[in-house]
Amino acid sequence: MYLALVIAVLVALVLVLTRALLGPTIYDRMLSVNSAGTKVVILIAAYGFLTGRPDFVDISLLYALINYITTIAVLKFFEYGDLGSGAYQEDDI
Amino acid sequence: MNPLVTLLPPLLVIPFIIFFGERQKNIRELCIFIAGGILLVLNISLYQNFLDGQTIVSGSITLFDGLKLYLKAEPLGILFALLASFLWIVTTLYSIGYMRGHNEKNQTRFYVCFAIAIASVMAAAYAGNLLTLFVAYEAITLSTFPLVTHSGTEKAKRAGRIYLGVLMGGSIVLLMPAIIVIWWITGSVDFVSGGVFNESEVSPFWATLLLMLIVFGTGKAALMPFHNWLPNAMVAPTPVSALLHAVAVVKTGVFLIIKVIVYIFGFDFIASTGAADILLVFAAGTILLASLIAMTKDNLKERLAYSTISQLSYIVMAALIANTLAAQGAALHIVSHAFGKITLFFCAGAIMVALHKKAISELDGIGKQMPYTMTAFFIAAISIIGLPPLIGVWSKLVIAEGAIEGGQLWLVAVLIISSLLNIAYLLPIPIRAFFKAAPIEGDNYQACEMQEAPLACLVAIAITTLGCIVLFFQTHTISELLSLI
Amino acid sequence: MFEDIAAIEHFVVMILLTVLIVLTLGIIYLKDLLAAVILSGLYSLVSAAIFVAMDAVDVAFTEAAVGAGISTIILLGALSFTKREQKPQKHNNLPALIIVCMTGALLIYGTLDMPSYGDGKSPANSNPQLAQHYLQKSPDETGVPNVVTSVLASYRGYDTLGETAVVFTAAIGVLSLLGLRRRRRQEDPNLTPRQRRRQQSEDT
Amino acid sequence: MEFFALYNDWAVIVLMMAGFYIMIARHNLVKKILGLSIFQTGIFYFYVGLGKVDGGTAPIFIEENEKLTEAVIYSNPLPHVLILTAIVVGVATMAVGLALIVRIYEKYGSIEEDEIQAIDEQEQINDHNGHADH
Amino acid sequence: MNKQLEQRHRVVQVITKFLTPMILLFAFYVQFHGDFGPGGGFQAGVIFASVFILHGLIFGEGRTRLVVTPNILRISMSLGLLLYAGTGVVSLLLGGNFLDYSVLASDAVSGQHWGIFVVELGVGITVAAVMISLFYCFSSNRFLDRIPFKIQEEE
Amino acid sequence: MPYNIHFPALLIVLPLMAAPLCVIVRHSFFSWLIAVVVNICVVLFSVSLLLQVIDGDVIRYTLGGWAAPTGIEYYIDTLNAVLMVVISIISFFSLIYSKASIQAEIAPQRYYLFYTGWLLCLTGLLGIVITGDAFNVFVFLEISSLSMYMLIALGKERKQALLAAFRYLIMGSVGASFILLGIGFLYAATGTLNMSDLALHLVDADQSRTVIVGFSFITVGLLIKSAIFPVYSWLPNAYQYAPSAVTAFLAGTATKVSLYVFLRFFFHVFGSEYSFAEMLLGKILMPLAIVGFFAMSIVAIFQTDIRRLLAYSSIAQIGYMFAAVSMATEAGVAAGVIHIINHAFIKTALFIAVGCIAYRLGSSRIADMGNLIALMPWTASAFIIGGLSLIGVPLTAGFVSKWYLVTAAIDSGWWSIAIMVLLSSLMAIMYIGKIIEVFCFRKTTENMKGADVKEAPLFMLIPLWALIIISVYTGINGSIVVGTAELAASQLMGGML
Repeated sequence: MYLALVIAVLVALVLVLTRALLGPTIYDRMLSVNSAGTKVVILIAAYGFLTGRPDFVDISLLYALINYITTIAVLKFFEYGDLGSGAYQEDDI
Repeated sequence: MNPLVTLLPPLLVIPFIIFFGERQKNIRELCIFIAGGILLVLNISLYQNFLDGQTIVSGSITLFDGLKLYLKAEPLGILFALLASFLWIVTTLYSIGYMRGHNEKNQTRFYVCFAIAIASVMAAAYAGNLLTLFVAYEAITLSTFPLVTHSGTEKAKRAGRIYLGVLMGGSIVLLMPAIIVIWWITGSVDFVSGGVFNESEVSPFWATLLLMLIVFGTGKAALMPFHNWLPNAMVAPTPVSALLHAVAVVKTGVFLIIKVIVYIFGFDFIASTGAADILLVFAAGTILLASLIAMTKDNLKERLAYSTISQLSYIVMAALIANTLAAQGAALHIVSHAFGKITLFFCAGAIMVALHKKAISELDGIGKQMPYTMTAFFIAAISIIGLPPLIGVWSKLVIAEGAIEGGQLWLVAVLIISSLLNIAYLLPIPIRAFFKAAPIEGDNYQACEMQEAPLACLVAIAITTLGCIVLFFQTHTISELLSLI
Repeated sequence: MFEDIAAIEHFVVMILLTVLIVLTLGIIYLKDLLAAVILSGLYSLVSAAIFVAMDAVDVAFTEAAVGAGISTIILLGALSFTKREQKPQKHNNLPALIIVCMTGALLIYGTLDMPSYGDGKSPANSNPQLAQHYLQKSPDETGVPNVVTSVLASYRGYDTLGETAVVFTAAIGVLSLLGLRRRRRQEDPNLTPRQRRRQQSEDT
Repeated sequence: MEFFALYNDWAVIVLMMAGFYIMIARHNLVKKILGLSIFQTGIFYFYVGLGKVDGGTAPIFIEENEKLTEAVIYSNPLPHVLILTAIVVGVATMAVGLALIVRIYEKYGSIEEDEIQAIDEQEQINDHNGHADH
Repeated sequence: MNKQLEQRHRVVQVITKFLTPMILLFAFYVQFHGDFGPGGGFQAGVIFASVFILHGLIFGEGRTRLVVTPNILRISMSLGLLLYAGTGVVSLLLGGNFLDYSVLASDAVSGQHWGIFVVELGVGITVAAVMISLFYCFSSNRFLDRIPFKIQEEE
Repeated sequence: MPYNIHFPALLIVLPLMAAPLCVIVRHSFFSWLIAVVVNICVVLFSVSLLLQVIDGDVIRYTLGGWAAPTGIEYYIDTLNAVLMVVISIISFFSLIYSKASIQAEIAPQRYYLFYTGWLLCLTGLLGIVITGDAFNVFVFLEISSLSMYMLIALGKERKQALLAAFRYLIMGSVGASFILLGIGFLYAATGTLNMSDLALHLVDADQSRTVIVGFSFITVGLLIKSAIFPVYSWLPNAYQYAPSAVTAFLAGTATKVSLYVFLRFFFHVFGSEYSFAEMLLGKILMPLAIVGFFAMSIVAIFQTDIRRLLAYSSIAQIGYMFAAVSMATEAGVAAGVIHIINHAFIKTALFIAVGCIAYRLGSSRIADMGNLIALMPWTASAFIIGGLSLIGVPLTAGFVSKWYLVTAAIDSGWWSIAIMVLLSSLMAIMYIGKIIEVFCFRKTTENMKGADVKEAPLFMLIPLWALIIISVYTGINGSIVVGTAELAASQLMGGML
């Protein structure tokens, strides 16, 4: 059951990866990397259950978080060429 | 008495030299005289003590692994120290005249380095073991390096480079490993009469190699092909050439070789292994070759330099014959050549100061302008050639006897040929001076007037010339000392 | 049953390693550094998955947080100060290739004699004073069920002290190089003189 | 099984060497740093692979578990600890390296090693000429 | 323009604000549960830092600086290391060897437990502070706040 | 309980704790003061440790109270005790020197970072030397390396310093990664990380290919770290462009520490039998070392920048050390250790002297240093003494090392090595002679006329002359260094306890 899941996720991962490598635009890569991250999250959770260590869900959680932050960072870099800018916060500060 | 005290006068005078500096030249030079006088007195009293049968040895510093530095007086060293300290005074006298007459710059540095060099020579003379001698040897190289490059011209710097390269390079690349090997084989670098080697330890091949390392590594002995530095170093002020490159520096080189042969290898060892045979050829070759080159040189100081190379090889050769008589001859030749050659250099310097002439071809007829100088030159030249009644004759004679005793008859032939060569390159100079007419053209109309060097120079020249003569009659004192080897 | 799980583990690791190799090739060939950085982020995520498959959950945790998170972010930060493009590089560096191939061959030579992957009897896994000691005595000696934590903080606590010092050193290094204060911006023609002055005062 | 094990070993080596290659062959400084991190990741697999025990599980003690009650095998925790340290070292090196790159870019205006080298050499020549003028 | 931009990122901002406490909680969980599950001081530090990094990304680094000032970072990264080394020194003063936690409490095991706890805390503090300051160093140093920046052209 | 039982731990922890303290204090003078005070303590601790082990004892200090292979331990014998003394003394003097020198080189608001980095570097170097655990070597190697990259890059206006630091970082990371990989292979073969334990296990396993490969990787990694001939490229730039105090510190310690690790691994862990008889390490290293000291001496002659010249000379000197060690005899190792110690003091002194000169002159080009003996007599004469020591003139420390090097070479029948060493001294004469000539006989150049060149500040001269006096003293009374080095060598060759 979990085994099938693991294999399926692996297949999906490989598919997503081709897009990341071939992706003509940066958006393709970004998107595929993001979804590859999601695949990895599922993979680890599934793997944890497969080998009988459900507490590995912690790790999946972290992955999801990191994936989110990384994606935000890349997008921000992409849009503004800069990570820490907050110019649009003018009136907030 | 501690031989270490002989280092003190030249070292203690340095602060005074620096203190008085250029401002009070007279006091500065007075200080040097006083120091020289004290040094001479100390050396003489050491000599007396030694004759009284005392062992004269200083405390030792242990470097590492049982290697020690210490001073110890023995006949050769005492002779050398006496010679150097006496000539220091004379040279100081001379250099007062010369340096002032020549308006040299940086006189203070000159005198300081000079004093350090003399101190090092004292250390070399009384060195108790080979390592101490080596240290002193290096100290002499370093302290005389600024003297060679004194004028600071491009030529002087080049000479300095060659000087440092050959002397220090030779000593570190050749001499130091030789010392290390000696230490490694025998576990001792002390000077012991009869030598520290025995035949079972070292094969003839290695013995030859070791001896070659030492003789060639001692660049100061200027054995060909390591002679190149000496003619180059002649850019130095003449007092330097005179004292250091006729007496102190080069003599330290041959002194080292004599000491090694007498006290490290031992005559028997050299005789039985035949270690010196090849080197004798080198030495003989240098004697003849340098004489021949000397004949081609027109620059007076350069000719004298080649003459020095040739004469040094007499001493090396005598040492290499390896018997007592020859060794005594070698030591005697150190003295005789010192007096002779220093006089010649003094004269060359005097000519330079008085007439600004350097080339031999310019010297025609100067006998009238500088009669005293040229007379002294003539006497010294005869001494070098080896004619009585001058000291030079004894040393050549003793060396020849030694050669005969050592069964090396061909060396006697070499001596004779080289004496002829000496005549050929030295005598023409006074002959030109006295018997050739001065060139008339140009502004040399004054050529008939006397135009001698400063008085200080003349006095110095007179003293050394007298030395050549007096010592002829006093040789027994030296032989007495040397018989204690 | 163990056999099965082991096979699955091996299989998963194998697939993921292949993925990594493909990613690495991508990083080598991509000229767009941003894309390379994105791929390296993915690389870290995948490699973290491999660590999970290799039972090294703590390592996976760290690799995800550091490799995928922090590294990517500071790489992006560095890119934002520099350039996004890599200059095309014409010649392939033959000496480098030779060195790399030799090193690789040496490594392969070395692995031939090594205990095979997953061997419980290998010296490393059976050493009674290290691996086995930790696994058997750790709960009694330290009362911590996570053996990695107990080894990290106690048995080899000194290493971890060093590790903390390394992190600290890196921070000091970056601080000294970049500084926590605002730094000079690239010359911007739009700045008013007043702004420029303010900037200069903040720069120092 | 044999094949898997061997494949894994070799794949790790390929990774390491790919990273090493980037480090020494690419001129782009950022790429070099990326190469370094790939190289180091390869080493991490190598270490962690040493500690893997077939059928084992992560070295965190399980109190009760239906599946693995008999005798739980744990993987070797020591390589994990070592690698934790090494990862931290890796990121530390990377941070310092990147900070250097930023500064280098500021000063030279380039992050390509060959360009920077050219700039440096040019400057040295200028400097030399400048001194020779005196 | 500023107003518009703010509007454009409203979703992310809200999500971030919503996530922040949860991530912080997760960080504390990883820190203090590290003895029992995967994780420990280092990982917790990074997660803790990632909250601020996320904040900085979304709201601008300038604003994060108001929350966590460089001085706090500087001091806390030092204190973390001092805490770790200090634990070692305390155990040394109490008669054990350096870093020997057994002497920290009445019995060896709980001493170890305490030691590991404190040490991990030190690691966590240092790592969190270091990671945040790395983020500060590598972000937005080129452009001052409040000065409109040019959006980089896509090539 | 004797009071000094915890000295080994304090030796490392004090500078480690002082580093964050400097960051908290964040004041240029007080951070310097902290660094100096801590450094004095470190000197005292290391001297006390040396005195404890000088009779041939070995101190083993278990960290965390876990016995050796399970936990990490310090392993202190004569070799590393004496190295710690050298490192801490050099650090101390360079630190005092740095007080004045960094004013011209580093922005004032970064002083505290400078001293923090310095303390961390000191911690790293001492940590490498003191530890008995193979992996721990890697950790502390990275502490020292990272802080070195930072210190090198700190120079104010030198952009080349940044590039030098980056190149060093790449090379250093490759080296460190190789070492890490090598340790991994050893761990795979033996299952242990403790050096003494490794030595025991390797006796059974030493035919295995795993060990051979581990051996090779550690060798290559250490060679890169110690900048031996073909992999030296990072060193000249790093030494030339780093702040002068840093150069002085690094030149005396960094490569020496790598060399120490080399000795520790190959004689202690692998055993000289394995390293040199079976793996033919000597046959590989010896040519490298010889080419190294020859080629680098020649390169040094042609340098126009005095720091670069000294940097190349350093590489050449490392060649000597490797040549000595590669003989794999007790005398050879002793000669290597003697040279490590002596050269550390000499090179640091020389770099400090150069720093003083550059401080006043604003230039480190040799051509600009005309007539320095008159302008800066104390500095110039210190430099000359140091230079003579580098040549190996008697009564200096260099003579002692050269003497032992040649004796060791002759002892083990490597006549050719002895000759090579001496020939390359000729080149040392050339490049030092070149500088001396400029110092003494060249006139002040035009572009230096305007500069107000006078004697360096007293604060710089004191450490300079202290180091010169140390090196001359060890040249005159060499038995201290020689005795310790011989003891260290015999312990090292005698294998493990």
